[in-house]
Amino acid sequence: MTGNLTLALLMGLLYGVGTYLLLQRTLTRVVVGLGLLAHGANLLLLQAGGPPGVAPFVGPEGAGVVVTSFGEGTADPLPQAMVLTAIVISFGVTAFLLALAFRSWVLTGDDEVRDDVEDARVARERPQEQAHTDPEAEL
Amino acid sequence: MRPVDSGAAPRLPGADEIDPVRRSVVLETVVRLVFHTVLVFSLYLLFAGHNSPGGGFVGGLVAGCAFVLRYVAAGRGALREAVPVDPGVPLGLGLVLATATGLAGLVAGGQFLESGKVSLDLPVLGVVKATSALPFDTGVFLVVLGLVLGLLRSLGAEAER
Amino acid sequence: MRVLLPLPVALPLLAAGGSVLLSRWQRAQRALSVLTLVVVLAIAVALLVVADRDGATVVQLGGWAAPAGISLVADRLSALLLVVSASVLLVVLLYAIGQGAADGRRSAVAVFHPCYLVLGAGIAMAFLTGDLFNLFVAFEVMLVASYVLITLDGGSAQVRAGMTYVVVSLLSSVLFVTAVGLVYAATGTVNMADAAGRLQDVPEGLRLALALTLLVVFGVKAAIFPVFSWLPDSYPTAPSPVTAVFAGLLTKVGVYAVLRTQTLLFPGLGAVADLLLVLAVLTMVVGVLGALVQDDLKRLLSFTVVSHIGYMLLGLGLASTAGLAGAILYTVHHIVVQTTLFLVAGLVERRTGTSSLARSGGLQRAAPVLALLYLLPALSLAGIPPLSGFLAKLGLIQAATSDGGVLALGAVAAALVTSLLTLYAMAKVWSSVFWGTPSEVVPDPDPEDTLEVGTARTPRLMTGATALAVAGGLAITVVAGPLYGLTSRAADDLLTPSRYVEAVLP
Amino acid sequence: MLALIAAHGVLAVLAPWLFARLGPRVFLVMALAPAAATAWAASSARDVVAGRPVEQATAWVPGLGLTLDLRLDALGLLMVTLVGGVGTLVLVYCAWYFPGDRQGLGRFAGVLTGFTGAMLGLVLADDLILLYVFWELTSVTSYLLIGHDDEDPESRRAAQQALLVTAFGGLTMLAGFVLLSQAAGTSSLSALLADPPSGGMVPAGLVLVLVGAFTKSAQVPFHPWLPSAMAAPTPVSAYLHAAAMVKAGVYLVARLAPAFAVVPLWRPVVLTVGLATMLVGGWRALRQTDLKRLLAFGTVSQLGFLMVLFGAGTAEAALAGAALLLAHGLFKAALFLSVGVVDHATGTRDMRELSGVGRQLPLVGLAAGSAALSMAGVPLLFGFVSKEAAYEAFLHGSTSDAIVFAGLVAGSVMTAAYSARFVWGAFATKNHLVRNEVHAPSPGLVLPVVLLAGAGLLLGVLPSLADPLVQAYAASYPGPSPEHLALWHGPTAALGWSLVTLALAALLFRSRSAVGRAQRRATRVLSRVDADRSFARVLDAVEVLARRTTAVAQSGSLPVYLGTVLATLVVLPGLALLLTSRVSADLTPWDRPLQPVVGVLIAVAAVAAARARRRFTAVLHLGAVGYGIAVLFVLHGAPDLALTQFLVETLALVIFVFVLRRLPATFVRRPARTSQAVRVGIALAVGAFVTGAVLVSGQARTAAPASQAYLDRSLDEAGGSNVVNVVLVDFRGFDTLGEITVLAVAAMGIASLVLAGRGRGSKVAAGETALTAAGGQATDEPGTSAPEAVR
Repeated sequence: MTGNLTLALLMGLLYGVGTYLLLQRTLTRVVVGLGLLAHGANLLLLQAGGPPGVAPFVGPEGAGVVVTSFGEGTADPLPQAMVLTAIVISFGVTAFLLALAFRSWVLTGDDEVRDDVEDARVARERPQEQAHTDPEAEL
Repeated sequence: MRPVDSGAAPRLPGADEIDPVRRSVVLETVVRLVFHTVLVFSLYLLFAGHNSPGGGFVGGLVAGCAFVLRYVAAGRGALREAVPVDPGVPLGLGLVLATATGLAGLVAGGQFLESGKVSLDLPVLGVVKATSALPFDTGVFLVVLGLVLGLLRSLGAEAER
Repeated sequence: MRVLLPLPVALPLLAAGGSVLLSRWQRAQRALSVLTLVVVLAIAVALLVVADRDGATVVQLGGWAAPAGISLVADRLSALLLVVSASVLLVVLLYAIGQGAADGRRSAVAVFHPCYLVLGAGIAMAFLTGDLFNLFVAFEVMLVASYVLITLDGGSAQVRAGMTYVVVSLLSSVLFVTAVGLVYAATGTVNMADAAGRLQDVPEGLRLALALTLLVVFGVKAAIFPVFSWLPDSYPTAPSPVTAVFAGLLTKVGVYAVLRTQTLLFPGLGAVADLLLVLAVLTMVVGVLGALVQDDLKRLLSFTVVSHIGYMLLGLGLASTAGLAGAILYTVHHIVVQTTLFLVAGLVERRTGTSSLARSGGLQRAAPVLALLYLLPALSLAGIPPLSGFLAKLGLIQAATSDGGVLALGAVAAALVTSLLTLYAMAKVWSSVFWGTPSEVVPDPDPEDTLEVGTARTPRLMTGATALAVAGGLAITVVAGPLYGLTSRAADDLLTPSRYVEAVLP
Repeated sequence: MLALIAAHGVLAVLAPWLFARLGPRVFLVMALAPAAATAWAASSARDVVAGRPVEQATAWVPGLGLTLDLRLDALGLLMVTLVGGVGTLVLVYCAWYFPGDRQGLGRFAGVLTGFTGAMLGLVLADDLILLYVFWELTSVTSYLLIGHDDEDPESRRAAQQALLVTAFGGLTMLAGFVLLSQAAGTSSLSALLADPPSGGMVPAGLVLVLVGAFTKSAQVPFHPWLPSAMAAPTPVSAYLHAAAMVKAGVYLVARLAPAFAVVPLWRPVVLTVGLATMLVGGWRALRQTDLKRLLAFGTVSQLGFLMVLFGAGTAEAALAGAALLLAHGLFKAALFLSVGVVDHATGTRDMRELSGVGRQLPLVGLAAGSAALSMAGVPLLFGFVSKEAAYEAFLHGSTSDAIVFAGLVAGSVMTAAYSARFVWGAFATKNHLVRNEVHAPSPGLVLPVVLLAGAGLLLGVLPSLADPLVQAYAASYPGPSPEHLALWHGPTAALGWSLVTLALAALLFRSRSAVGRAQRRATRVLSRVDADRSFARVLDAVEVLARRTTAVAQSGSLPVYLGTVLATLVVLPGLALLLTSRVSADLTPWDRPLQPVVGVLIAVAAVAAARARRRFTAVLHLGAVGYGIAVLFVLHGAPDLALTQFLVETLALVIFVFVLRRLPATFVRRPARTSQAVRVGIALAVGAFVTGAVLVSGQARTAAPASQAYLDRSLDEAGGSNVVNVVLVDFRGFDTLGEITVLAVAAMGIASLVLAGRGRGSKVAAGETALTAAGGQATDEPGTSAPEAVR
């Protein structure tokens, strides 16, 4: 297959911007970042089937041929089906994540992803010296 | 009866729960007119999906959108009026229907999810051909619809309180 | 057998749907869940027997031959893991029922049962599927159920942990889709058997990149160094039975996926094998060091989950029959034992009202049975003979020393150090929770939530289920001979991918 | 044999139950197991001594080379006699030692019996790995026994130290065993000894094994755990930490020496460590005031002695070692048990508080005195016989033998001196001290002491009773068989040295206060290298390392975790791709002219989403990206996809609005843990990786896609002309089934989370489920009132 430079660059951009947003504290931003990443991934999966073609409908006159190189044929239906599944799944999960953000707002008043308290404790605490007694020391 | 202000315009049942100032007569009327059309269209998408764009997902989403419109136009009361069942019902039913369709293939001696074609000679409709993909897609339709209804009820209506 | 093969996925899904409809009738929900899992377990056993006797059972779903349709494959590895996971799911379900029934609180239960069944279906799907994209779907099914279960209580700790867990999982899902897309772009198929053949024609460099991408994806699920940190932050906040299942099974699904994809799709990539050994060492050591400084029992155990994933990687990195056999045996052992330990942690919390090591003590006197229930799996985890952990570890050490490479020997050293430090961690727990002056029962910090803790007594069903799990761990020691024979044959299958390919694409 | 070991296990499990019925007499039942083992060993003695070992093989995990092979030979018989005999007596002693109402005594009895079984297995195992199995079991049971008095932090600490040190050694030993068995091709101990492997990894394996032996037998520098272990109840000390478990390391050396003492590393290592241990133990024993600690250091010293004798690898030394092994088991157990009696009778075991005990407990005093004389190596006692043999073994050899000999003499001098110190400390009447009040001990406590001490006396007078057994073991060494054990060999040089030893010891004991002062001064200097502190220091170091590592690896910050995942992606596959693959020039700028136009719009919207300060703005831009993608789908020939994308995007916007109306309008500006540069760097790298990977993998495709089949079969076989839909509901319906499951579960989860908002405070009404409750006032609805079916 030949590569489509526009789409490849667009995917790179979506992944890049998505990544940038993902590395933030606010859950809304993280969700937007994940959304961009998901768009990029869907585009990638679709593009993995090759260049565009005629929509994959088969009439009674017979089937078309899936395009594998540049030229007019039928677009590969498998990636389309997979992307459709991926879109729906990521929609469901994103909705759940938003519910989580809502719940977070109920509890804390915002949707910031806070650092783990226990981890912070471990990192902060000084190691306590092992209790060491020498029964002969006071002899 | 409901204390509807004039009763002239056909309004959405249950809409009276929201502040009268914020109610939009035009929107409610439009939604009332459009609502059933959209539902019918969603069913069309479901049935036609096997041969033209559409299918269970799209159908379910479109049907869901009909309820979204209703909620947006007239609030949670209207939603409650429009959906008498618990969203869990379509969710559960859809899942059971889709899985059971798959298992039917197994029971019929084929593979799990193997589709079968049924030709029924019905009294009025004549011979109706259907593949088992239809009940499966109906399951999909129901689950998607259940999801949207659930979202409207929880994140929509419930979160309002 | 072909009739039975889809059922471990289909039945729980059907039951989950039914469970949603039955949400008002708790008893019916419970009975349905138990019944379903019992049937699934029976089917899994049958599949295992057949897989071991006649080789892999394959079903082309919908009657569409691969690669057009999705294949389900129950070979020795899949069937074995299916049996173990079904047993664990069943035992934990009983425990959860015991916990819930005793609590008399039911708000979350209506969601618990369907989600739990879906979790089981997702796990079975992941083990059985022979399709890369379907594996992604299986992961999603499993994960979405886990998202709901981990936030079941909706408390602020759960929500915080849930965010970490969900977002990290989502990222790895996006990367999974990316990997599937890249594989499809390079090969034009997502059927794993088909892809195994086609990947042979793909340039070495790209193959390596694809193998590593999938490794990162599954590495996140399996909690491999350096992408493990989400696990100890998120698992401990969930209710004990949920954490138990997660710790025991979810990470192992990741391990399974690594095992399957690396051996089937990318056989003979030496660079990946070496990398796996390095990662194994780091995972083992960093994980167990984390465990040493924890004060919370469940967090401590979560770190040991991470640490002991390293052992499985070690076996995989050796890429020999003995190594893989050891890795599979270790996986089986670890599923059972780690789950058991979390169940015990739940019992401890139930009795004392806290899972803090510093705040509990002297439980050996108050609850000698519980002490024994802790001690056996804890020693097993630390690899004390003759318990299962020792046998699995011995298999790995023997495999690594006979490999004789510098990395392999280094990994042996790391494995031994990890073993010792695990023992240290387990002894710390024993010393502070079970020994010492009995502590006051900490009152339930949140009496409104689903879980009742600090009751100074435990319902019989919870203890019974835990005892069953402990007995399961001991049973591994007893049947270790035949079991190791089985894992050896499974390992041999993995190293002969042509068997898998020929079974799927005759 | 397996049955005997199993019997211990069964009794151990039953112990708590039996204790509930029998009280402390449960120990007498427990004693049946080791007694049976001893009796069985005695009945097999004739065959074994005649060189016909008893063997038994049972399969376990053949794939791992694990077998339950057991074998009773001369050395085994010696050990079984010791383990079983002393075990029986100690258990009998326990029946009277503990107050009957003591909590956890049933558990204690079980663990002690379990230990006996493990020890029995250890000495009978004829397989390296099986030996390791029992070895670790003794470590674990010992841990539980030392920590028996668990409310005392000191005892918990001692237990932990013992466990960690011996488990460390055990694991090292396991590595050694694996190396050895791989070199030999078998893990069978007797096969290994019959045909010892050499070269390659063998020396390394042996050193690892020796480390294990040294930790278990409390050799320098691992010895401090043994004195600390004196926190255990006295019968445990007598048994585990004198007669049985600590002998395991010595036993292992004795087992391997006939075949491996010729390996160059062996002798220097074992002899050095053994001698050092003997001297350090003796030195420390000389200044102890706690009788148990004194004996513990004495044990350390004697273990060093044994290590030297067995490590030397000659038949003569081995003969002496075997005799000393037996002698030490007898006298040391007797001494410990006598301390138990004294402690029991007076309430203390501190020699600075004891006075006049000997006069009031003459029988115990006599028995303990006789045991102490045996330890000191005074003629007529078995200790003397064995020490004579030991001197004899090193008197006539090379320079290195002479050095060892000198060390042995020095060690023996100290041994005799601390023996005297023990008797004096425990039983003498000290003028400056008030005499203790003594409660008469029960005969059950005294009897084992007397029996053990009596056995030492009997064997001392009639060493020929033990001779065949020790000779049978010595015969496993190459070379001529050594002289028989005897009380009187004539006026030999060894006898002379024995007398010198005793004389020097008497001097040392006389000047004990001067020695004490010297020791205190020396200790101050030596404390820096004190092994006891080293252990604590190692633990501290591990703790610090663990904390630092965890603080870095486990930052607790989600952005850091996500960044790590992405960075790993860039580093591993990204680097692999960068180093190995190139994008070929076979590129097309676009397939459809509209693609770049839409692409630019999408890009602008994406960047705008990232730069937005307001939540709504970000979300709207995300929506714009989604609609743009839908347009790309149309351009690609995917109308279903475009339709779905459009609807999903719309619905997603609606949900975003639902949630965002609750959240603050703008993002809070708060310093993030990851710096802007790092974020941009990772983002750029990820973007570059994806672009590169897409192009490279697309260009790698050679085969036609598998999906042609869908086009060919969709209409005729699946009965649909929309191929994508047919794929979804038929060809790959399984995916779809999974997908709707995801949706259904997500819906439940969302409902459950929103419900949780009401769960607190306002209790959910009875019969209300997550879903109905989320629906709001479900109970108001006609037809959905709470059903009675719910409890």
